[in-house]
Amino acid sequence: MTPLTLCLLLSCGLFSVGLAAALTRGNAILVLLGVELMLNAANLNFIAFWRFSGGPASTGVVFVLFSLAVAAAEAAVGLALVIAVYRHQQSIRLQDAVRLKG
Amino acid sequence: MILALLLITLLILASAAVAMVLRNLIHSALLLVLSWCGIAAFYLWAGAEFVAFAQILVYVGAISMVVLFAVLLTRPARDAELSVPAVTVLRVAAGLMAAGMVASILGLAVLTTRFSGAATRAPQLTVKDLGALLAGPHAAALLVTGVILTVALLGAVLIAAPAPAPRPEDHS
Amino acid sequence: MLGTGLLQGLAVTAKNLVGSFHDPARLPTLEYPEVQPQLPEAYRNFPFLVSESAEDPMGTLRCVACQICEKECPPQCIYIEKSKDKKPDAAGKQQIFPAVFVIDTSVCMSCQICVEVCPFESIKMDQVFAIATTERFGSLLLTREQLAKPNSYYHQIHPTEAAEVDRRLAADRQAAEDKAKAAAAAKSAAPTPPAKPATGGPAA
Amino acid sequence: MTPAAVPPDRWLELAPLQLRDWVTGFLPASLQWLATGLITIVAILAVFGLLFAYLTLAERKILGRIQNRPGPNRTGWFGLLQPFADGVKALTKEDVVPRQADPVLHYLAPVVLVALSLLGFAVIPFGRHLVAVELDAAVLYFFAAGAATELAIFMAGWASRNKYALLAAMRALAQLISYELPLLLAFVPVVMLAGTLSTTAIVAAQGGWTLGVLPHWFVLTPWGFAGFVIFMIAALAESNRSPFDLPEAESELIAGHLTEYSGFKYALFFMAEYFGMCALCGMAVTLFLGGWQAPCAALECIPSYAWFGAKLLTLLLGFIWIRATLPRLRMDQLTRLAWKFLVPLALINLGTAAFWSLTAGWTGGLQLVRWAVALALVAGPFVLLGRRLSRGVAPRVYRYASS
Repeated sequence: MTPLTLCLLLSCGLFSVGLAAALTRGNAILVLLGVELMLNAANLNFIAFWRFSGGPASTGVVFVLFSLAVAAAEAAVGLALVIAVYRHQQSIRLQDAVRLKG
Repeated sequence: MILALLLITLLILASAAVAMVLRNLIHSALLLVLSWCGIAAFYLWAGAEFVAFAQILVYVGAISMVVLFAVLLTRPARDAELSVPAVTVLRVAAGLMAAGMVASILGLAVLTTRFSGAATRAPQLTVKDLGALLAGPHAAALLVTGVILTVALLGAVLIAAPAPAPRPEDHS
Repeated sequence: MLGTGLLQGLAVTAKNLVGSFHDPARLPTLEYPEVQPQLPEAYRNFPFLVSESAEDPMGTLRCVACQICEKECPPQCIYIEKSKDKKPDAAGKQQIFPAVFVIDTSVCMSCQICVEVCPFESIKMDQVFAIATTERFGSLLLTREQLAKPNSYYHQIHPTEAAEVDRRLAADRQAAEDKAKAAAAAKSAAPTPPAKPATGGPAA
Repeated sequence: MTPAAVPPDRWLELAPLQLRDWVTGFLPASLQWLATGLITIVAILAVFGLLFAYLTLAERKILGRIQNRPGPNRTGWFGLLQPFADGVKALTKEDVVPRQADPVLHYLAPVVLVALSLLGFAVIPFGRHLVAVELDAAVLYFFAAGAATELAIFMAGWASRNKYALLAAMRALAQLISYELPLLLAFVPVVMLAGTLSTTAIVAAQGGWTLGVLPHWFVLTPWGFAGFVIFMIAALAESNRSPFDLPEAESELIAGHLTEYSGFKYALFFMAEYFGMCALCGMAVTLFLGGWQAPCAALECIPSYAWFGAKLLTLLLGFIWIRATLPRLRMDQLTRLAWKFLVPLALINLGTAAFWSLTAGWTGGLQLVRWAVALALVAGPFVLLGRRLSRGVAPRVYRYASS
């Protein structure tokens, strides 16, 4: 197995863990964290291909930097949403957030 | 080299998986921080120094703080947690099956693909090169990212800011 | 402008820091066990018993075991047992004396009420504050022997007050002597006792 | 590390390196890299451990003098053995862990905190040839390592299962998030002007003197001075020092996140606080005060690490002085200061630095214009934002304590 394959398997595993968490857990914060993990898995791929492609292009690194910024924005907005939902429902379980009107 | 990669893989996957299973949110958040640190270690391993430090700064320094803050601000009421049954078995099974299928498809795809030109040496990328790239060809994207971050920050403040105090008749 | 107040504050503390090296007013700390503090005259903490002479403190205690202080003491830290016999006091009069006089300084709250109520000026406030001991009970229970201190010591620690007390005692003694003399003179002048007043006398 | 580039009379400059090479010379060549690394680590630990010990003593002495008392002076000559007495006391005290506490996190918090606060020392150039690790992105590494310390404080507060500790943890999070931003924004101009993230290169960029007396330190430029002040204020907050010591505000929160810690764990927290302070001050010296550069050409004969030490000690004493002077802020004042004052100032400072960088070619009379514009760009926002910040706050009237 080449290192590249191992890297890709790592990112694939991380993505699945994040996906499983996002699908099974009822807690909004954990779902958000699962989504973050999936984002991270994508970043891992970028870096792995940049490292092992052997080409001069550094687009992978640049893309990961942008992705980090977007992940930060996503976390900020997502957690703000969680707090807003909590204020209405007194709960952060996604099953409880069923009313459209707060 | 491959041993270090294996260790990092183990660290990332184990801490992420355990974090996603734990009931205690604080524990999961802290374990996820460990996982993020592992990812930073992977970047270091791959030679992307700058990205690794940025990852730590953004994830460990900022996102984990916000997550912990959100956890502390949203303590579930005791009775609510007890009365509503936890996630149903069916749901868990369906979620795990979906994730497993995704994992197997991706894994099969990775294992069956032949990648060309496996470089043995990490490409050299200094911070200066990176800066030139960001300010040169990717300047537009950088600006857009800045705008997104600003808008996200303002939006987050707006969403999370407490609504104006309810009128007395709203209280039941 | 913002920040000027901060700079002023920093200047004040810097002055203290530098001043503490050359200005005694900015470093008033005493190196206590080596340098004993100059206590102000009015400083007082625990009571002691005044005796007339330093040589025979037990024989010349002013205390007559009247037990007023024992009764008045708010935390009840004084314990007195009267003597069975009598001893002449400073004026030569036969008086009862305290066979046991104990003050529990772990209970005493230094209120000075015992001093206020004592009719014989025999209990006064001391200035010894270093009374720490290595055990909890016995050493803090001061007995008659530990409490007794001569009048000269009283003069030493509270000179103004002691002089006033002495003056008062002397005046009392003088008055008593004058009265005794007058009584003696009256006795010698008129051998027959004066007639009882017609009104106000107790019915015998 | 090129010893050949230094004249032979500068043996003091090279003495630490030669000592290290002499020690590693006894080992086989295959182990020398390991020994070199270990010696570097041990040297940093020893120097800063000792500095920590005597900094606590100096702090107590200076606080005492400022409060008109002599401070500890009984243990040893002038109290010089006091830190060791304290250490023995901390080691021999009972370690109490609350029954309700989260045992793992409660144990991990001080360990993680000390470990993280030591990481920053790796990239600080202590002298011309004394830097543990030369990294291309050293400044970023330093702040990434520093950012993680907040987590340890949170762990301590949360794991104690104590309401005061939890409040302290939340305060610590809010405070550290707020002040991370001005801290990072304050050093960006330096990176812009020096054109590098490497600490050695930043120090090298501040080398040289005008007329042999005026050093080219960044603090002596308008934007550098503003950046330095913002950086130091944010560093005070980041290291939880008074007047920003809200997480351990004794008067309201007992001891904040330290409430449930005793004995050696408490000492570790203390150590981490001082290590963090030393690291941040060292970074401030590196970024703004010219690192190990001597203040004028004539004084270059003194070895560079002595200059670094002198500057570091000056900043640390400044921290102590500030602690002795300023009262603690309230939580809303703290966050308002960060978000409404320091962050805008730091952003404007970026513009000032850009202007300075663009006008680098101006000479003669234009140089005066350059200075005037840059000073106005620094002072104007400061006055205006300061007026906004202190709006509604009347000057305090001392009715009974007027001098």
